[in-house]
Amino acid sequence: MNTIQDLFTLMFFPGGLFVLALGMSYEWVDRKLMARVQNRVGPRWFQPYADIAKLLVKEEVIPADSNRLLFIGLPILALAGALTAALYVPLAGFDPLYSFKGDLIVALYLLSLLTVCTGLAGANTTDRFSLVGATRTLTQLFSYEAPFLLAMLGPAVVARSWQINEIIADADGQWLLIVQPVGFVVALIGLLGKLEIAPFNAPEAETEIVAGALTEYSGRGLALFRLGRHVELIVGLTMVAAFYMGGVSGLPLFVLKTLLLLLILVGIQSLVARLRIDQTVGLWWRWGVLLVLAQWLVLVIWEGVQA
Amino acid sequence: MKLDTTVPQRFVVPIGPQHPALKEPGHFEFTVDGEQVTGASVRLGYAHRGIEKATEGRNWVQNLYLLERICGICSHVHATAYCLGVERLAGVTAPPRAQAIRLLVAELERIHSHLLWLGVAAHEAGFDTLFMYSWRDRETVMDILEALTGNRVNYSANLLGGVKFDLTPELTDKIYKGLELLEERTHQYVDVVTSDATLLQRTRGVGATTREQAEELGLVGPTARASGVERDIRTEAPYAAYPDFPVQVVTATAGDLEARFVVRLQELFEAYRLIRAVLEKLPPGDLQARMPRKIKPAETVSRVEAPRGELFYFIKSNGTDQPERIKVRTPTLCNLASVCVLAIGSQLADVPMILAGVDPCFSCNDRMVTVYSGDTAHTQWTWKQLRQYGIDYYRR
Amino acid sequence: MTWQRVVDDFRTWARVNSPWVVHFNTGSCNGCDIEILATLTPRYDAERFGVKLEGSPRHADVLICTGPVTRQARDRLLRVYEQMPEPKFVIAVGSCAISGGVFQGCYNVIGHIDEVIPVDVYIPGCPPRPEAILDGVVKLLGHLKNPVLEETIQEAG
Amino acid sequence: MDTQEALKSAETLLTDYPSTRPEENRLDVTLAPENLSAVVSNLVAARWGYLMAITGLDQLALDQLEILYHFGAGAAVLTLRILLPRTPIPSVESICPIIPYANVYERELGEMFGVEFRNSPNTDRLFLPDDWCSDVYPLRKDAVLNEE
Repeated sequence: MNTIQDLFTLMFFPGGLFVLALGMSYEWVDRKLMARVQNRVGPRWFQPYADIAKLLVKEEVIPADSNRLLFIGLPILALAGALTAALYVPLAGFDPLYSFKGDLIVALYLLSLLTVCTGLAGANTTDRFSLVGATRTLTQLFSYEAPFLLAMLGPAVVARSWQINEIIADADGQWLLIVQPVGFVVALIGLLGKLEIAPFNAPEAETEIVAGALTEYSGRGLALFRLGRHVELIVGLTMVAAFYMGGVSGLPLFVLKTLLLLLILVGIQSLVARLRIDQTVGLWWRWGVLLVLAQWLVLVIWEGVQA
Repeated sequence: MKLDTTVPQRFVVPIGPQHPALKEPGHFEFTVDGEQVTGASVRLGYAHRGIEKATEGRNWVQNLYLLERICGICSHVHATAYCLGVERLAGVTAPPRAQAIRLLVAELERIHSHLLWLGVAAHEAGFDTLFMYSWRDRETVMDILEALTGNRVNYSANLLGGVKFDLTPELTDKIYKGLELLEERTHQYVDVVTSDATLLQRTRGVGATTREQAEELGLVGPTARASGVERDIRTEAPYAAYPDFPVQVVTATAGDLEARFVVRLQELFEAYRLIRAVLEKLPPGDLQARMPRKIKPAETVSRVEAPRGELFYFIKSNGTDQPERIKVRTPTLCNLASVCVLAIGSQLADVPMILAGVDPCFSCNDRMVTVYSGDTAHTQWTWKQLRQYGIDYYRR
Repeated sequence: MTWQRVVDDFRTWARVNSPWVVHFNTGSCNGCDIEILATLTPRYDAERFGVKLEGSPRHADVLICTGPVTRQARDRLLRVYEQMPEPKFVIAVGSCAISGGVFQGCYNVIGHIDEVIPVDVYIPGCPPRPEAILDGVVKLLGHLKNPVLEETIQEAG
Repeated sequence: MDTQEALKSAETLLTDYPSTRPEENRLDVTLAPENLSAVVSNLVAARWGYLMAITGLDQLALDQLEILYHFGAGAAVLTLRILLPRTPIPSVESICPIIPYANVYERELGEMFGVEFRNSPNTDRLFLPDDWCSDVYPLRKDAVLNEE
């Protein structure tokens, strides 16, 4: 493999810019569907592009009482984490660009990096809304992360591998959501939590704490965080679709399956009110974790019996 | 990072004056411990314009247009209260047809206000779909109001001594059609607010007020009726055409946010019924009576039921064409004080809901008045203290 | 030169298509505020034009003000305006925001919005219809699109 | 309760004080400032209606301030009127210990008319701006409200 080709895959296709473009398009689909459900026309197709572009050329105000380095560095780190995670999943139906044993764990943690960065970014400013937002972001991280991880590990147990590639190869063609429905549901709802969309949008509850952890961000920082979020949407959808919906080989199948998942997400999103942060935590630890653990136990025993 | 851990800090979360939860400027400060609210205070006056003083420099007719702009949501009730008061001072009675049209517009306004509130409250709960739906349906009322009076807000349907606009058969048809649609939708909303699990988690048991507490806090309007206080000026002291078209008072007992949702939605059905009754039996006759330009010295009290509760006007004339004094006491003032009391001890996330629960209207309020500060022992009460106080209070 | 032109055009395009709005009531009667909120709802749907109502002034491009400026609200208005990152625009909605309306001369009213901060677009009405508010936003965007006008604005400003 | 009955019962509660019936549904009772607390306590103890509002009136010609406490029970309106000298700052006993929610009405009045309420739990400025001159009471008839 030569360096130029490597650079191309990283920067343009299917990594880098392509992921960003795909992420923004999916964001548009999300907003458009949401608007249609709410009886509205909704944004035009290029809306997320315009939003990001505008934010990038806007003045960035750095609050005087925050750490300058962190304030500038955190959004970059967040986006970098999300983009790196994208390299390990079968984007757009192509094989993952890089693959090694245990990359599932790495990918999941790189995704969490975005949330951690958001939380830190909120804690970095002395704005009160940001601080409350940061607390909520991190609280929520601790509540959904474990069940989401466990849900993702279900297919891994069946495939007996921690490598995304191998899991997908194993799950290809079988709709695991039929045999592991609990895992699928938890993964899907975990994705809602990860993306901080309703009913898990307490960390950025507009009516309580303005824009949560990112209240003080303007211009580029906000653009990078939003891009990170868009990439996270893509990576999350891809992983759930690949693991539970019988693989995503080929572009048409990828688009079809991920959009189907997105439709379900929008459906949930538009039908619920926001949960309070204590209710979110309660929900995950009382139900999410226990259910997934139970399913996990069944899976492990089943695998053991088969072996 | 910069938090000094040696000193126990009061962590204050301000809400307003520029804040997405409040489309209007009020300023609340909530002291929080984690997510728990431990203190609350209010500072109003961001929308205080000094209207009461301004009325003293304008004549009776000019004041009508000024007072109508106290509030853009309940403009008609302000004008009605003022007109009824001034008419009483002048010894003029508006013709029955005018009174019926006043009632009609007031009830249409109540529909618009309650639907608006439903949307805003749903938005506070993060239920944007319900917000969008209720505002979509609200446009039906806005269309009717616009067709009737020519303006979507600040209709200025009232005149001293009567009303400006008459009903035509086409308009009547339009109203009937609109009501049909709204009635069907309102049934759906009742379903949603009483059965949607996520919304119920945010409303059931939140901000609960018992009947005693409601009376103690001086609550009025739907907020008080949700706690079982059967107080409604439309039945207690009927005005305009309400003596001919009696109202059934809607009450609930729970006193929590869910009850407030339900009471307001049930009032919509009552409004639909009243409007239909008025349309069927609209008295014939003139729209206006002659009003004198100057009014002999006298005082009167005029009370009407605004969408948010009892609206109180005290009007004093001095024999000229200008009033000596006009005093306005809006329902929000009565209800707002309860927010601080109810907020203490609740979750920060519930605060906007509690605030929305009383349907605050700051522009009404600030025209002259208010505040309830949490800096005194008074508002730092816990529930227990408050309840104890209530018990002691009635024993005395 | 041409490259610069392309970049400028792109920047203008992005700004025109993504006006994020923050709303501040400086003492209005609510009428305008409710109509502003109504522009977001299904019948008018401002999201079609990329308009998004933001809570934080830091995220916003356009400040929509309603009402006459009361003494108490003046400092807050200035603060919100200063918190907004450049480039920023101000729209004054309603008669009161333009001239003080019926509240002219009230003792607690300082005056209209442009006595405190510079205003780009005035939308008259008491209150203006949601269509008028949308039209005002679109006019502002049209302004940005026209480079000649933009230059004159910059020169003047 | 019927309106006339309500007014009758109010009259019996307040027989010691001069009263008038300016309108069919209203009863006006004039009190000396020092009797206010006792009368309000009586009304509350008898559970007669609720406090609707407190109005201030500046009687410039008489050089007096009048404070009106409006109570409502159904359609009946009872008004307790007390007269105070305009200068120096008049002072009256707060009724907050009896009716806690009267605080907001009293604070409004204090700020707008310059009336001092003794034993009030809270007399902070309510809604006038923080930088308002402390000796200007906007609703007094002779207030000089300079235009900026």
